[in-house]
Amino acid sequence: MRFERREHPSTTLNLLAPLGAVLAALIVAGLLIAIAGANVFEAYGLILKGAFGSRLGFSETLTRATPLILTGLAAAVAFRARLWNIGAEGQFYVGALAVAAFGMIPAVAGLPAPLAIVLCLGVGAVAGMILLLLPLGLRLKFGVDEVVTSLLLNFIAVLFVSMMIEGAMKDPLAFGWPQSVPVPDNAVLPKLMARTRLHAGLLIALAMAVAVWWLQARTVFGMRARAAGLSPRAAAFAGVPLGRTLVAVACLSGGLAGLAGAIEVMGVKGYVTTDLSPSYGYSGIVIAMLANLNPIGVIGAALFSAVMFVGADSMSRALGIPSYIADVTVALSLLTMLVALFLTQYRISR
Amino acid sequence: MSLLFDILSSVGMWEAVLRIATPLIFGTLGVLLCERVGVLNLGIEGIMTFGAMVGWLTVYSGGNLWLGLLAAAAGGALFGLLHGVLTALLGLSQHVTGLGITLFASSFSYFVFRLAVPTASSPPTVEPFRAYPVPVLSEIPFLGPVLFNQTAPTYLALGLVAVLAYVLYRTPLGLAIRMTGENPHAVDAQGIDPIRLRIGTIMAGSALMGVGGAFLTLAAFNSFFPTMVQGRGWICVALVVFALWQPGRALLGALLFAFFDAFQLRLQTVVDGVPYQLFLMLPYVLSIVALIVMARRARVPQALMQPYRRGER
Amino acid sequence: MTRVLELEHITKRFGTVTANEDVSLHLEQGEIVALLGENGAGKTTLMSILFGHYTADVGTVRVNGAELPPGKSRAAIRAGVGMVHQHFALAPNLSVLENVMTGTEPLWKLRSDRAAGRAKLLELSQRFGLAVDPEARIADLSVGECQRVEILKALYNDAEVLILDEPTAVLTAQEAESLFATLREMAAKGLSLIFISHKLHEVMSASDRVVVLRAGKVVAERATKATSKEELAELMVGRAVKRPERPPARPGAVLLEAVDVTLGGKGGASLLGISFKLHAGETLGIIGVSGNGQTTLAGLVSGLYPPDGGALLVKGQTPARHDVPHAIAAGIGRIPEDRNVEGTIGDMSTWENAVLERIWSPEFSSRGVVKRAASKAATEAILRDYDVRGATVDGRIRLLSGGNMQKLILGRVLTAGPDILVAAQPSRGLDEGAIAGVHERLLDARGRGAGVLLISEDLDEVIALSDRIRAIVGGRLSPAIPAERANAQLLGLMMAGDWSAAEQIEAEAPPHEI
Amino acid sequence: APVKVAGIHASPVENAWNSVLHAAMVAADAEGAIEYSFSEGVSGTDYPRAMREYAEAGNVLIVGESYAVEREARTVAADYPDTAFLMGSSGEASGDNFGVYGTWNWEAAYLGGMLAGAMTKTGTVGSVGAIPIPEVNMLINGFAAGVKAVNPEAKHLVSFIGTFFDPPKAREAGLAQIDSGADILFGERIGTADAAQERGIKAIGSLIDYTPRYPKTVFANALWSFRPLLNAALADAASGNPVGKNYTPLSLMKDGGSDISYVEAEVPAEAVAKMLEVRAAIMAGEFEVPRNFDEPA
Ligand SMILES: Nc1ncnc2c1ncn2[C@@H]1O[C@H](COP(=O)(O)OP(=O)(O)OP(=O)(O)O)[C@@H](O)[C@H]1O
Ligand SMILES: Nc1ncnc2c1ncn2[C@@H]1O[C@H](COP(=O)(O)OP(=O)(O)OP(=O)(O)O)[C@@H](O)[C@H]1O
Ligand SMILES: [Mg+2]
Ligand SMILES: [Mg+2]
Repeated sequence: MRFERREHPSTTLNLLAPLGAVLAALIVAGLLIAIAGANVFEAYGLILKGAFGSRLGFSETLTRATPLILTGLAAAVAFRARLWNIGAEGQFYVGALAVAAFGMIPAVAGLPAPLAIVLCLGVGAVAGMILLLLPLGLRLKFGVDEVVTSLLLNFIAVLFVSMMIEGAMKDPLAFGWPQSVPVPDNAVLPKLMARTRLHAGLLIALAMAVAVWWLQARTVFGMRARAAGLSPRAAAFAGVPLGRTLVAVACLSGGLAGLAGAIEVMGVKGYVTTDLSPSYGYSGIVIAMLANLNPIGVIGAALFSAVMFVGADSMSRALGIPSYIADVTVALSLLTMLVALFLTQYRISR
Repeated sequence: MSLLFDILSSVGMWEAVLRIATPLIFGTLGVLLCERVGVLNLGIEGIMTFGAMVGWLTVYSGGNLWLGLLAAAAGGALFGLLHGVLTALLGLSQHVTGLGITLFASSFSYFVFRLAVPTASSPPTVEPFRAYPVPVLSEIPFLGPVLFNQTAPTYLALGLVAVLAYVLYRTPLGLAIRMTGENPHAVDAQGIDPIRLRIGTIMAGSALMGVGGAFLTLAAFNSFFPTMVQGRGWICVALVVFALWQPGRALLGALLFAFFDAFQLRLQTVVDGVPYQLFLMLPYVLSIVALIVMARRARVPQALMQPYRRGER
Repeated sequence: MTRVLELEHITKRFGTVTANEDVSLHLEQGEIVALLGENGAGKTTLMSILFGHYTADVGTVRVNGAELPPGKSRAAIRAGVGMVHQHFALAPNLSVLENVMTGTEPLWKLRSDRAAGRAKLLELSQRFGLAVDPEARIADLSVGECQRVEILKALYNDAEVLILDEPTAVLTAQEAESLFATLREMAAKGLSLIFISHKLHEVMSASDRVVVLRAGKVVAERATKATSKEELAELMVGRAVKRPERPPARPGAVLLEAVDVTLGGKGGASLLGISFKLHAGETLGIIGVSGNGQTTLAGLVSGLYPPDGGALLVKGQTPARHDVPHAIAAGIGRIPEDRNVEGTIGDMSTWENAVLERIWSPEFSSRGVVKRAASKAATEAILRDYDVRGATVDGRIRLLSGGNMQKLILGRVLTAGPDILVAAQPSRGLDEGAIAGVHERLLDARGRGAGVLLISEDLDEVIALSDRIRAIVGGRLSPAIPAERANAQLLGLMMAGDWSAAEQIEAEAPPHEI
Repeated sequence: APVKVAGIHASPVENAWNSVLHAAMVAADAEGAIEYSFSEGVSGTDYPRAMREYAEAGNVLIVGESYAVEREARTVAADYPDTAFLMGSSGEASGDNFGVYGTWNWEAAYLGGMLAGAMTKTGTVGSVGAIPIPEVNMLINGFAAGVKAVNPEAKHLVSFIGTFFDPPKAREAGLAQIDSGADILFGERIGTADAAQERGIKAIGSLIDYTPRYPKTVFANALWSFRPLLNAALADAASGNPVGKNYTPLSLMKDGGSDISYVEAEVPAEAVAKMLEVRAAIMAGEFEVPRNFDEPA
């Protein structure tokens, strides 16, 4: 068996393959649902209903997609330049923590809301950047592989967050529970739908996706970053400043992940805890890949992942089967989607 | 100072080092095998979880402990096959596939566990591996209880280090594995199918990861519960770099990491006023420091993370 | 004579491309056959089928009369076929012995017999005069030594039929010479060989028989004695090929001047105080055995590394900054040594490859935004003007053959109208037709007044194109001699570091000012 | 018809604390009093959604823990005024439908401490806790106070494992304390007793009865029961009374929400007698065990 690259993937295939992937994932998940003793078709219906069928489901799906879009973009930007940022999870947390810390400055609470929001978003992004610049610095200076360092920094970041929210940043009004002081009211993102959790962060995430797309597809920076990723030697020969380009990429990637944390804390939770992220950082990596590292595709992949999760989670509650089925379904559809994407790009021959 | 001495001179401390190190040794050897053949396996965290679950479930439903380890190995190998097909055969991105497998294997384990053990007030237990004092040797003062009063899987882990080193450096198979990690085209040109070799090696490595997970439920503890692997898999990924992809150093790295873990637990009980998170950070920070120190000498397998598709240029 | 190898009616298609069409070929014991053809003619594909790396759509392969199962390298190796690939198949971090022994023992054997392996390797290396150190790490070896390891690898597998795909593409003339001497000796000892080459003189001197492939089909077969370079070139390309003549030089002002430049080699040899001048309208050829500083010199002039000591003056001035964009802005055009590794980015589109090195210029971007339409139009023009075949503006450049890739590089460099042109190994790996095209372009550039710094290991090329010639040896430059005085023997002395004759020539007939 | 009750557990239901809730509701379901459905391992991010979904699915009472989501949980309750919520919380009740309760079995821990203090031979005991939050602190402080009450010289070691559910880690922490001389461990967290069992020393459990799981090792438990809380909230919900109040007092020993259990044969009689005296005093309201929410030193 051999695989040949399709130079001109067909449009029908591009449309059919993801459908096939979802189908395959649902069949396998259905098997598990059946083993758990529930009616499979009822379960499928409930997944759809859970994700779209109500105001609640719909808003929850979009709410969950918001941070995923941003962490997905963070991974996509970095991976394009072959900067293996596995640390979006940590960057997410320090982004969130930085916003909470910034909010503790008394003067911030007195700022007009739009200014406070913009400043907080900026602070979160910068914190994320710094956390990624560290492993990049180690790579550029000492040649340390950033896959491992950025991964390890996730644990350090979460422990650091834990230390801060039990220490200097602990909310004295939180009954001793380890959580940070809440962000001031003027930095809370406005809601998009009343009586739901959907907030303006979604619009920021969408805008970021477009901005990142434009940056990658239309600007000199985008072209250089891609060149540096695909072939450092050829890029250097063409005069691309490798170090500077990578630093810029790291700022963008870490910044987006930090922004995701900032937005989550400003839009949904209001304060930082150590379970702020159900692996948004790691999921972002998979989402970026599903999107083929295309920023616009990231929106679709994030939505897809959110639909699967929110839908399956709700289904598990409705049917009383173990709620872990939600993660199983998401993971399965991610894997089948990867294979489907592969098949759109390659054909199997003898 | 004398506190430090007390900690460092206690048999319990050093015994704990070896015990904490055991799952890391299995996991690290597993990652090492995969990377030696050119494939990053970030699926380890999930594979260890699955090994922990399957191993435990086997024993819980009446199998003996060794059968449990075997089941964990087989379960690991199964996910290794999946990882191998996706990365070695299809050439998909190794990061993403690995993370996807971690996501899948862990949630799948929890799901199966919940189906098998629907409801329980405290985690149901099995009779785990007990320490097996090696006759005579375990009577050596200090070293005896530390080294020779461990559970059987710990001895197995130590033995595996030697076996793996032998296989990698002294057998034709090991040479082919190392060659594939350096240049799959070269093995292909010598008539060995690098894709099959990769898949097989990933399966073997993942089997080790599964056993590492099972150690947690069958020796270190006696029950399974969700999230119990707690990032140990990721540590193994770091340890392999620290180990410069050599089994002997992998053992050293695992022991060193376990030393800091055991040490911080004990330090915590005697040192006041320092946030406990700092202690918990210690092993991770030291790993990064070690990576910096080692980086210059590291000889990364050249084909690591490079997909190989036959007949593609 | 016994027929050791027979390929019959081989056809192989990749998608819409027919790489081989009904190709039949045979090889007698002790014979050396040269396989000749343009880039992309299907030579590598044919050999890969023979070696079981690809499966043919139609056709059979017989070794010693027995048919080989398709697609099994292992079977080919067992049958005694050995292959030295176009791109080395070696693991840089492993030792020579390990590279050679991989796959030669049963995989499940409990212990690898290294002692026996080493003995066999040393015996072979002695018998065929291929000296190697079994314990040396591949990464520490020169290309010539790697080539030797590749051949030993095949011999170690008891190959009776040896296939070499462009074995000399990366070797120096001397290394190639000694390689062919070895090959002839091997043939005398009963081995049968097929080698692929674009270099006609090698084909003429080393082979017994020549098979010419064009567009996947065998177009001719000749006994080497009964043919000539000219005929082969014509058979290969399908028309008469003639390399262009060099018109007399009309040297002008000094464009580029190195004054006692020292530069620590970045992964290559260092430069230890070199000085030279390059004039408008002339070509200065730099010859030398690889590893003597060519790559570093090219990198210096290309703007990749600034000098550690001394100065590099462009049009009499030290550039404001020594980096690639400033070099290009100052009028330096750069043809890189390795078009696949440095010259192009395989997975980027043709247009991106065409404009990347000048993306900062107002022509291709403004305020950091790429002017896509203009960039694509410019690329379109290059494809047209430089006859780049098989390329589309938006297609991935990886799909181009070496010759066409080189044309694109020439195009992107020359359309900017550089005053100074650095051409490193400009025709390496190209076929006769493509080489003629490259030479023509270089001469054109010189003709319109550019100074050309030609760095090449191909002596014929340097003699044909240069006005003055220097040798680079151990990071130092020899005196310059006028091309008219150059001959193989003199150049050989210069490359070996014996510069007395060159000094004399320079003293008696300074080729305008040095 | 049985009323629909939903449980939302932040940890897997094996976690001792959750298992107390879970077991109470499973039992109520079995008796036909309620129709119980639950979600477990629900992260803080998903928690409010789970609450909303259960509310929309027509559950009459939703039981869970709002420690990590105090604010949002109250927002949700305000959005669903017709649903009753009973949440483990360190905060106050809110509105008519958001009731809270605490896990106040610290009195039992004090009594356990008295036993430990009397029984230690090395003069060192240890406690392994999750994270220093008030309810955990209160428990460990209660234990320590009990130890000190009978054995003022005794040394008390404290370790936190930094997470709520990681038995092997708790076990390692326990072993470390044994290495530091402790010969009785108070396991605020599951896993601690495994260390004791392995080294052949004694341990005290918390929340549930660990003795069957660790016979010969766990000789006493500071028990906590959820059923009184559940019943009270169900009764209020059924009779239309507001559920928005603090149910914590039902956790107290004198109300039957918590108690000590011990293995007669393994504890010296005089220690038991002394302990039972104090227990009686607590029951009678004559003695108040000091309540200390500060992080134990
Ligand atoms: N892996 C492949 N996939 C698709 N097409 C291929 C592949 N390999 C070769 N081809 C096609 O086969 C044709 C012959 O290629 P081949 O590599 O055999 O040429 P060649 O004669 O060896 O050229 P050169 O002298 O440049 O090495 C090419 O034109 C190309 O279109
Ligand atoms: N994946 C591919 N699909 C289609 N055609 C290919 C592919 N790879 C290579 N080719 C074709 O194969 C032919 C030969 O390619 P090859 O890389 O051997 O170039 P080359 O001329 O030999 O260059 P070099 O100087 O590196 O020897 C070219 O015509 C190219 O278009
Ligand atoms: Mg070729
Ligand atoms: Mg070629």
